[in-house]
Amino acid sequence: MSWSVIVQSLPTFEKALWVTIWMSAVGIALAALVGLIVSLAEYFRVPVLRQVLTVYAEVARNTPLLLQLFFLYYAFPVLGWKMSATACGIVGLTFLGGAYMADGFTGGFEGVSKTQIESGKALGMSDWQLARYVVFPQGLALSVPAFAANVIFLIKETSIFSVVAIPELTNTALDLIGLYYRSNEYLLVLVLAYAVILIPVILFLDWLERRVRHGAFGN
Amino acid sequence: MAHSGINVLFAGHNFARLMGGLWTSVWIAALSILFGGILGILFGFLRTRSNRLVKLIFRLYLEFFRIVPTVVLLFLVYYILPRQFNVNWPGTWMAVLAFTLWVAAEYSDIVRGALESVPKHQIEAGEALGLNDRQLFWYVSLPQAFQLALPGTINLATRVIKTTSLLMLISVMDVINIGQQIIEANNNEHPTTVFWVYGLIFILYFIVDYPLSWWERRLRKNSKEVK
Amino acid sequence: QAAANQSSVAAIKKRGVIRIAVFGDLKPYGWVNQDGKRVGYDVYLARQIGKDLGVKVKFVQVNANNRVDTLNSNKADLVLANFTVTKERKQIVDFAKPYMKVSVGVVSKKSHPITKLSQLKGKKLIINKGTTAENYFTQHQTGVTQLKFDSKTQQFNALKHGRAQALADDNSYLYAWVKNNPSYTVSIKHLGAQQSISPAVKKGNKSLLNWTNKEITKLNKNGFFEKDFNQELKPYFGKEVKANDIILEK
Amino acid sequence: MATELMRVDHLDKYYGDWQALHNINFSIHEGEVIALVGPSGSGKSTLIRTLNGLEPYQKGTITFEGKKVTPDKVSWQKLRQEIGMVFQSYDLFPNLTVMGNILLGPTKVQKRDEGEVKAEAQKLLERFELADQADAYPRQLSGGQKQRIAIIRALVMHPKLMLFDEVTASLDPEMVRGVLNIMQELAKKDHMTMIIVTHELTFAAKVADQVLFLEDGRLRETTSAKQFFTNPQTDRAKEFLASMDY
Amino acid sequence: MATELMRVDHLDKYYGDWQALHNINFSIHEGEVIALVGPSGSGKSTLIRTLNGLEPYQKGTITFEGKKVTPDKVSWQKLRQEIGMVFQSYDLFPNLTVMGNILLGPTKVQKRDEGEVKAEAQKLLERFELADQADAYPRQLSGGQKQRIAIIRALVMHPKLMLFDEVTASLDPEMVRGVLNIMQELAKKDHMTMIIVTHELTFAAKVADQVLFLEDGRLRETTSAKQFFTNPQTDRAKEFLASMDY
Ligand SMILES: Nc1ncnc2c1ncn2[C@@H]1O[C@H](COP(=O)(O)OP(=O)(O)OP(=O)(O)O)[C@@H](O)[C@H]1O
Ligand SMILES: Nc1ncnc2c1ncn2[C@@H]1O[C@H](COP(=O)(O)OP(=O)(O)OP(=O)(O)O)[C@@H](O)[C@H]1O
Ligand SMILES: [Mg+2]
Ligand SMILES: [Mg+2]
Repeated sequence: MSWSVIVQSLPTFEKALWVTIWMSAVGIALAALVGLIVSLAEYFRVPVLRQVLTVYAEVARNTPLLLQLFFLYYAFPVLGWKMSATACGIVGLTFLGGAYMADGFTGGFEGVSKTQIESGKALGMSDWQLARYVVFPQGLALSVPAFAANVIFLIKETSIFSVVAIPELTNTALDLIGLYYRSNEYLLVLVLAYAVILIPVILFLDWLERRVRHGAFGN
Repeated sequence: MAHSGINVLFAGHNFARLMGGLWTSVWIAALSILFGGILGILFGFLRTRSNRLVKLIFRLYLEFFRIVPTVVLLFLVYYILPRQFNVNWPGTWMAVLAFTLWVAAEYSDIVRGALESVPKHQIEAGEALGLNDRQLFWYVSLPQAFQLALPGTINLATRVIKTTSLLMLISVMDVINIGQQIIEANNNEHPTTVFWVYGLIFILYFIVDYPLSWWERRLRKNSKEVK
Repeated sequence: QAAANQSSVAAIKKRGVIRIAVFGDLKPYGWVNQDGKRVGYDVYLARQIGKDLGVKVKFVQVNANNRVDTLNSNKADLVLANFTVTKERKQIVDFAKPYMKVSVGVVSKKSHPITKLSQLKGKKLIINKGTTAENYFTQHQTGVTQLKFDSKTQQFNALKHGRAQALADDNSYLYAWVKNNPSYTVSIKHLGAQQSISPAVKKGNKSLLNWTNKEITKLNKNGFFEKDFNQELKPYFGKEVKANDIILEK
Repeated sequence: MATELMRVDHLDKYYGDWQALHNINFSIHEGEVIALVGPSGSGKSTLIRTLNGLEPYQKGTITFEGKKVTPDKVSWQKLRQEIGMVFQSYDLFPNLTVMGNILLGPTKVQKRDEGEVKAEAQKLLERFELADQADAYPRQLSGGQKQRIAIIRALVMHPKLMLFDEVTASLDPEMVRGVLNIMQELAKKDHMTMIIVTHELTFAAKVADQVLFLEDGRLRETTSAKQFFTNPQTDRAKEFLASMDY
Repeated sequence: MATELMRVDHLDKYYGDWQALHNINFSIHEGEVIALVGPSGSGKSTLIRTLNGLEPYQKGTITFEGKKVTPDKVSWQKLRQEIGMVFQSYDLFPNLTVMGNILLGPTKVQKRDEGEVKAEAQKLLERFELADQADAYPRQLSGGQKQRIAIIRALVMHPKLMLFDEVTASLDPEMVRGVLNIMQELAKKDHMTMIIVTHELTFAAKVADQVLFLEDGRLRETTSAKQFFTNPQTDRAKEFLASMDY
């Protein structure tokens, strides 16, 4: 273990750290959006769209991100559709994450108790009012734990971007190992780099979960 | 052109090779789930019973695996173990080890959660019958926790299967690695090979994973209805 | 040292198996044909070494960037994976006598050939992690953006899909690749000094190193490498590549 | 006699293949209080939920204020503003304060002026001794308080008919009285028209004008409360009364 | 008079800093039935759970059959074979059949012969009209059936004392009677010694010999059942009786 090797590599890792962070952030935000759309289509039982999105979600959930990326990056261009590596990464993360996020939101909406919905109906609420005042506020609060788990999961999945040559953390570490053969040092820095990203995220999500829970249900 | 690409899948032993690769992935997943599951039950049990220090150690163990991506984990085992600890197994067993440790961590949390969600009054009903701690665990906690943990267990299994796609990165001859060999051997003559090979592997993963996730979903739905 | 002993000639003979690290997707040096059989220039040599040692050969497939660790972590006794001898690598592994010569080359589109390094400035260049090409471009500031891949399959596919203007790797297989991809050309044939490719063993494994040196000398003398070239490489190369471009003089 | 507010004719209701309600007929007049009683599983909840459009029915008609109800979603949505309902489970919205719960219906559904509704809500809270709780969240309240607020939440919509489905069944015994008191006041002072499903027969005897006795999804008796409790017609009702009076 | 089975002296119990039970003193003799009544939160469950070792206590002594109970886990585990307990929540083990539930204690804890216990269980099931249910799982039973089986599960251990904590509180009103009937039979026919926490005062009046009235963790009255229900001593008991009697 050589201290100087570690120190020398830090600027390189810092660049990669930002790549991981920004790609995670964008991918997760888009995944949440897709997830919300899928779960809304499910909630409002939108014909056709709902079935289509269900098929999408099953495919996305039951195949590895690595293959999704290979497809986007290596196979699609054969058919004439080409995206940059960055775009592939974001699209891949959104594709995979959207299905997971949809699961989380749908679970939340379904978790709203039937009696809550009926008491809303008994007040004469329309479907939209029911959604707006009863199901969404409570359902979104219920889905926070799943959302938190998904965020952590998706950040970690960015490590697979390495296979499409995106210079994020894992790719950078592997690259440095290939160049200078100092695997101990670089792997240590790599693990620490993920800790630097994930520990604050985990703490924040824990806090959010407690807050939302208390705000919505008082426990 | 597209036609020639798809033929590559069935040329020579290609299809059998791919299936062989899939088998490698599946048995690595199966063994990891088995070993990791056993360890996970043990760790999860210890986490509900032990003193603070032991709990803390297992908690840290879990958090480590929560933070480190599985790819990185594979490389850690692949690079560090042989050199630092002179462990010298083939890549497949390295993979089983890495996955087992990971599964054990995640599963210990599922088991702990399930044990803790066995209703308190069930435990008390057992106590009221004079059951001792061991009997309480075997006759009351464990059977009920098993039911509660089943969907989470299946979910973890689907993730392990999907994660076997990373084996390629540590040179295990898994289905993707063999796919790449086939692509490399044929890509020049048949440029669409890449599409068909990845497409087939994509479908193979879906076929293996989908029934499990369907089962999980059904279990969760049933348990919601019972409530 | 216990670890080195595991790969000594005696240990290998006792075991009856030599573990040799090769590429699986580097046509025509180390690849797998559609019958699932490992073939290629390196593999051919590997099989010969097994025969001469009187043991079976067990292949360990590697990528460019884990060749060193495969030795260091005792996963293989010998690396025959187009392993270019460099100053840095010499410090961590022991190279035997060379069995091939090579230098870094650059391949690009015939229509927009990159013939000088200066043309790369501001462009994208594909390289494979852990290769001498990567070393070269990391040491020489050319103002090019590197796209780094794990495997040969990935890097050549990326080039074909136009994800970069050029790809740098050992010229020896660029030649083979352009034969099948006639719209590309090896537009820079040599970058930096001519280098050689050697078998590598774990640092300190004198026993296997000495044996391998003798073996290479012997094979070179009896024309084995020419045979190897003709059988494994020639069919995949264009006319412009001669045996002398690849194999060393006797 | 007062005008008829709601009537039910030949109502049949199925859950899948299974018939839960058989040919239900009755009517309720303005200011009248009906107690709906019967054994568990006899279909009381099913019937009262049907009257609020929470359950579809397969045959028969419901008439409200002389107009036949068209059994579609939108008609029921409108009608529910005229028909208040309180359930057994405490069903206040946990993410809103007491006042928020009360205001939601009038301001969002009926689009009435918030200030005006608030003043009215305040008065109701005072009347039922809950004024201090206006800013509390449901989790801070006892079960009895929650049920009283659920009643206020329904009242502030100015319903013409109130439906109560075992509103005291999940309450601690000491909490029951407060809730029943409100219902009694509504009946006696406000002359609210009400249908009450309850197991509290003593209470039913006190407030109800009429009793509907349901068993196995059939109305076995429809009589005045006085008669039902002192001298039930059918044997089944007699048995039922005996079983309840331990 | 019969021999004393259990006595409690100067018992204090805290939840953290907060004192839940204050200086509790009473005793129960063989064949006696005690009703433990009081408002919600007064500490009835806490007290009865303490008598079964489910809650630790901080001061005082519990004496069972003349021997002071040492308050450790193992002693309680032994003692619990002599003291049966049934709770408010249906606490059958969902993964076992009715028979499996009943056999668990006698065969695993008491290591008795399975065949013999089974025969006995069968008799009890028949006696309480549950013979058909022996192979059913708890989820297939009604609440009343579940509670009756929970009682059998306790009885088959041959306890000397039975504790009941509001066993009918979560039941539908018609189910209540079946359960109370069993308890009455145990009291009158089997002369089982029992402590019963209940809100069913009419029932308590019928079966109890003695009443303990608990309020704020203090025993306010310990009198014969007759006297308590007709002429309670304290004002608080009077108030309580009034509030319960709607
Ligand atoms: N959603 C449903 N699907 C199928 N059957 C149902 C449904 N809801 C109720 N039932 C059945 O309809 C019958 C009547 O139920 P209902 O809840 O109306 O009875 P109830 O008189 O209100 O009983 P309780 O006094 O226990 O509340 C019961 O047999 C019940 O099992
Ligand atoms: N585990 C606990 N920790 C802290 N306080 C508790 C705990 N269990 C009960 N308490 C408190 O002790 C007091 C007595 O509770 P207990 O459950 O014994 O009352 P109870 O008389 O059985 O009431 P109910 O009739 O509602 O069952 C209550 O104030 C309660 O909040
Ligand atoms: Mg009901
Ligand atoms: Mg209690």
